[in-house]
Amino acid sequence: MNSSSNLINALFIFVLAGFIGFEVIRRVSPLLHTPLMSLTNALDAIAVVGAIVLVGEHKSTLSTVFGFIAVVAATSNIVGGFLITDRMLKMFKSSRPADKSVTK
Amino acid sequence: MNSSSNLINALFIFVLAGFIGFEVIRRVSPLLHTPLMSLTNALDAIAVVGAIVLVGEHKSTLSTVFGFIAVVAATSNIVGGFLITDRMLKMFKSSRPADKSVTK
Amino acid sequence: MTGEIGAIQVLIELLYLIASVLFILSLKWMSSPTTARHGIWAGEIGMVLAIGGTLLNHGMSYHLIAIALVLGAIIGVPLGEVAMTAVPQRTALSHAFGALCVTLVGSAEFYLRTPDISRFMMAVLSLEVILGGLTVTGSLMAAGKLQEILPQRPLTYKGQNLVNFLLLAGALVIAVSLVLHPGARSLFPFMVLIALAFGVLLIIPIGGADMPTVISLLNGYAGLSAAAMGFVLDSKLLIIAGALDGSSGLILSIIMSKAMNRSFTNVLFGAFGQVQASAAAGEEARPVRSATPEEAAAILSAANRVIVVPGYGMAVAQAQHKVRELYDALTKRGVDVRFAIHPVAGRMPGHMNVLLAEADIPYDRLIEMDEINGDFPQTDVALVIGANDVTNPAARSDASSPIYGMPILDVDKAHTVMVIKRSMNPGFAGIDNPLYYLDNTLMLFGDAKAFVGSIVRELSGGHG
Amino acid sequence: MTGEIGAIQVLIELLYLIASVLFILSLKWMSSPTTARHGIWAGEIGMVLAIGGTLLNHGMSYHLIAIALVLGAIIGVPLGEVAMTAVPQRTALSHAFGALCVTLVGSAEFYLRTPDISRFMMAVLSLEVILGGLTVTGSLMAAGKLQEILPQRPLTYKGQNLVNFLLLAGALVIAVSLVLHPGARSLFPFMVLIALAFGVLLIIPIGGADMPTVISLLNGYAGLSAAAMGFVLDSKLLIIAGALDGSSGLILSIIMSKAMNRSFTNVLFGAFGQVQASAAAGEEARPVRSATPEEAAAILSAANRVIVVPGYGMAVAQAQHKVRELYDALTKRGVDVRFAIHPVAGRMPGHMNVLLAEADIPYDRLIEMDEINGDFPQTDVALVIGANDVTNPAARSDASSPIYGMPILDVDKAHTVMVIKRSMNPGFAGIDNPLYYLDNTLMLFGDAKAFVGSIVRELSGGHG
Ligand SMILES: NC(=O)c1ccc[n+]([C@@H]2O[C@H](COP(=O)([O-])OP(=O)(O)OC[C@H]3O[C@@H](n4cnc5c(N)ncnc54)[C@H](OP(=O)(O)O)[C@@H]3O)[C@@H](O)[C@H]2O)c1
Ligand SMILES: NC(=O)c1ccc[n+]([C@@H]2O[C@H](COP(=O)([O-])OP(=O)(O)OC[C@H]3O[C@@H](n4cnc5c(N)ncnc54)[C@H](OP(=O)(O)O)[C@@H]3O)[C@@H](O)[C@H]2O)c1
Repeated sequence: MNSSSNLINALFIFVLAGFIGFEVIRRVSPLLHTPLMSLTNALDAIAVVGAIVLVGEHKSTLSTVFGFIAVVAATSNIVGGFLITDRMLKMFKSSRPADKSVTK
Repeated sequence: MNSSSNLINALFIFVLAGFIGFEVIRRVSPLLHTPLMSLTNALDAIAVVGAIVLVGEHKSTLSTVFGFIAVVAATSNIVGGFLITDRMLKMFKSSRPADKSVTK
Repeated sequence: MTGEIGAIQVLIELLYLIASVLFILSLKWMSSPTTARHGIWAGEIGMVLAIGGTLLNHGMSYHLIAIALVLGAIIGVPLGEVAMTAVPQRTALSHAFGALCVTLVGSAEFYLRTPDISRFMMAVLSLEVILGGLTVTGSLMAAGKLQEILPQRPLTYKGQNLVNFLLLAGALVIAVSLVLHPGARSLFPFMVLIALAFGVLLIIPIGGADMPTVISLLNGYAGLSAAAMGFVLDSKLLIIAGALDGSSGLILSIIMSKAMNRSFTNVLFGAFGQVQASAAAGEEARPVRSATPEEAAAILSAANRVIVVPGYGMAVAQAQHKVRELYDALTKRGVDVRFAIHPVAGRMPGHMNVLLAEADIPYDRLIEMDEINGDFPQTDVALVIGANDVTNPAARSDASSPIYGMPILDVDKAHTVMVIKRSMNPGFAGIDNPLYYLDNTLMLFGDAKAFVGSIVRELSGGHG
Repeated sequence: MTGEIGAIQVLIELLYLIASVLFILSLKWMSSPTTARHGIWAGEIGMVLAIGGTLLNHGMSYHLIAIALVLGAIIGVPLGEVAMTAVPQRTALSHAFGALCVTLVGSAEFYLRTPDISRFMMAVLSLEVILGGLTVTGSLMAAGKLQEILPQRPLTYKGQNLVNFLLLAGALVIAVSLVLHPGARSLFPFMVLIALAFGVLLIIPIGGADMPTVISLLNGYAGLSAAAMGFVLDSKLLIIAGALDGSSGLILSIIMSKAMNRSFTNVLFGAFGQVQASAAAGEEARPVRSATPEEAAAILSAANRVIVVPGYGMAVAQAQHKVRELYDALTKRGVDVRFAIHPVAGRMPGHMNVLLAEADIPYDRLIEMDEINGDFPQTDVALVIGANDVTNPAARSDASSPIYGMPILDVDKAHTVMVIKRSMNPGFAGIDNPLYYLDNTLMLFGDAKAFVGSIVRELSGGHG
């Protein structure tokens, strides 16, 4: 598929996603801003998919080496990010049992 | 460009836009539900772009005729929709002058 | 539209991108009356950019387009100037127009592209045409019923649902076979015809008062079909606009059915109107206390806090301007007057807000149900003007009532309740209203406009 | 990734679509603590689907991938188990990792694709690598400063901004020439190196306490570079994730700079730290009233309503668990204890919430500034624990103060104010705090943990 129409598609996606980002993030409770940071961290590490393809396709030594390091870096973000976010959220307890059931 | 990747792009756009729709519409003040209806009406008439191309390209008599009627129908929605929405919103006045300046 | 390379194409697509963003902002700004006007401007600019961009496509012959645009505008202007009370049918009508556009474009594309069209495209195209077709006739029927050109009462017969189901099935069968053999062009017209017929039969069994819910649904369908058209033409702008419109229609009908305590599936499969059947079950026997305009005026002017509860009757009677006069007269006497707006008062969402706004009543005097319900106990007079179901205490107490569980305005909690209506006839839900038999309730029998008018005259000492 | 036809490709793309939706929901559910846990699950499932989908690509050799994934997991686990007080530097570190991934993939793609790469792609690729590169070193510097491996205080020199500007310009020049002659591969490494150097120099002049704002900014950059990578690889999933991350980083830094009353551009162009310069201008001369743990305990147990105002000092002292004991002790005595959370108390957004939550204090006892400020006048004791700037009345009254206009907690309105800190030293903003000299203020000098501990012992009658 040709790159100019790709660019257009990508632009549309980017704009829509950016809009959603603003709408959604603006409504995140300030209580959770720290967990939010570590969560977006983990999600952002989705870049790993690009790296995996590099390693998997093994097109050149350089690309494979770079890809390998990239996968390691990204994966550590995914694992670490979800772990610590989960730990933080586990800590948030309400004195109302109702919420406890959910947050616990 | 090939249709399968087109479909994928279209799907992404549709899903993202749908999500935005829900997020945004859910927050429309109930006060404005009637104007909202007529506004979406006008916006939906954007289908006119498809019809215009039909008429403009003039590929077959049938397509031109259909396109022509389609343009007429859609345009009347655009004009009518924006007109009445504007009329309705003009009517909404606050007793606080602050808002008046904006809504008037 | 189909994404070929080329500077102009890119420019066009960018214009479409800007238009999409403007459309989204336009809806976003509807969140509050103070920003709503910007919303319209955004929408209008977006529309201009989109149309302008489309005209940039190379090799277009403009004269026909120009004529069509002008014609459309000529038809559009009067449609933009209907009376506020005609808004429901206007909305329905424009759904029909929108769907017509989609259906025609879809059909044209079919004949241009077949037989060599990808299966997926054919499937989407069928979806577009079927949804579009049923929305055209369905919306026309709805408009007709609301305009009272067609009979309001639901027309039902044995095996109705079966017939409808078979029709829909038929359309789908044709769609499938078209997907498999896009060559069989001759089948296409039948698919469209069935869709049109289906639209008619779908609305027939539905009572006029239920149209608003149906209209929003059709709004949703129109949006979906537009989105489908976007898939066919590979136009992201169309997909986005369609998705926005679709979700809007869906959300509004959900809100309505919630506020009417109807399950959403119940709404989807048009099994309403049935409620209507049990209509006029009100036993006129039980005694009610009624009062004259003089008495009403006296009570009102003696009050400190008054809450007006407008309903469908006020819309029918076109009484909103008289109500405004009443509001002024009482406010001048230092009475605190507010309006309690039930989400489904009237016959479309936000119906009361628009009418009262038309009569220049400041919108910060219009209070949503949840906000104001707590205040009724401290209210001297609740003046119900042409509202019925939305004030029916049976919804709270009587589990057997068809509207049981529907959230209502607790007018019965006010010290005095005065109800303006012409008779003891029931409202949309067709059930009796215990409110009218309470000791603190006074019935003010008469046409809303006339009765409010005479109260105003009383208040302003005969000169009004 | 590049959208060739083929069933598997379609399947993969659909998995990516689902993943994207799950990512969005994951952030949406962070809106409240009750749904946040679902948010994580959604994110995790999305991640699994995305990675699983990627592995479906044909002709992949898995062993290396497997090794890399395992290695990453091994490094990741400890990073997920750092102490809560180390969260800021951990976040910075993981930004570095994320950006490293993006930069490496970008570089690899460059060598795989050049010379025959479209100009647009080359431009985006340069953007990706430059943003990624400066984020790598910038985040590492930030982490170093927060971990206090590197000197906290800002390192400034003449013409600093000029140097930085020239560097950035250099990188851009190379980028442009690469766009024009993608053949000139030899230039590429220099572009990367400059980006890396720029990252370092960008952070050098910024004071340790300003890192949080910088971190969120780098967060935004990391997101943008990931989105750019999405453009290069034509991966919608990446574009979406990047856009979400980018807007998140941007919004958080805006929130922070707002709450610190810094213009956002001021933040963007790292002109901070300067504030630090004017540090320790507090004149020790003026008299203050101080008190012992015994006295403090007596006052607290006599109170009905107490509001605790935690700040950076509590975090440094790791006093949150002692604070919890204090909360329990007072609550047992029937004292109503709540916590006032200033948006920028501590050193990262939500810092105090996390620490107090870690100490098992129910989150509905943590009240945001705007909500609780009105209650101080009816409060017997405001107990400030290691907070300073966020309680500084000068922000309200003294227009000459560097924090003038910054919204603060009105602790001075409470009947009695008790401030736990080690000395009269200023806080992050480096300015004196008039609060300490008020008649209703008692200074409790000492380490937060130790002092709160001894108060608790007093309350529980010597047995603690
Ligand atoms: N808002 C929506 O979106 C929507 C959509 C679909 C259905 N609905 C339904 O519509 C109903 C709305 O409730 P509502 O209380 O507003 O209206 P209602 O329950 O339909 O009652 C309207 C009342 O107004 C009286 N009335 C009619 N014409 C009048 C006139 N000229 N002067 C004075 N009174 C007049 C009628 O009594 P008389 O005949 O005795 O005068 C009738 O009892 C609800 O049941 C709701 O579920 C609403
Ligand atoms: N939250 C964010 O995202 C963020 C980001 C960037 C900047 N900031 C800035 O950070 C500041 C936060 O305000 P803040 O009031 O929380 O903190 P602060 O103004 O920095 O004051 C902290 C106080 O805690 C005391 N302290 C330090 N260690 C202590 C210990 N071990 N025991 C007891 N007291 C101790 C210090 O006084 P002694 O030295 O006398 O003990 C200091 O005055 C604001 O100026 C804000 O703008 C916040």
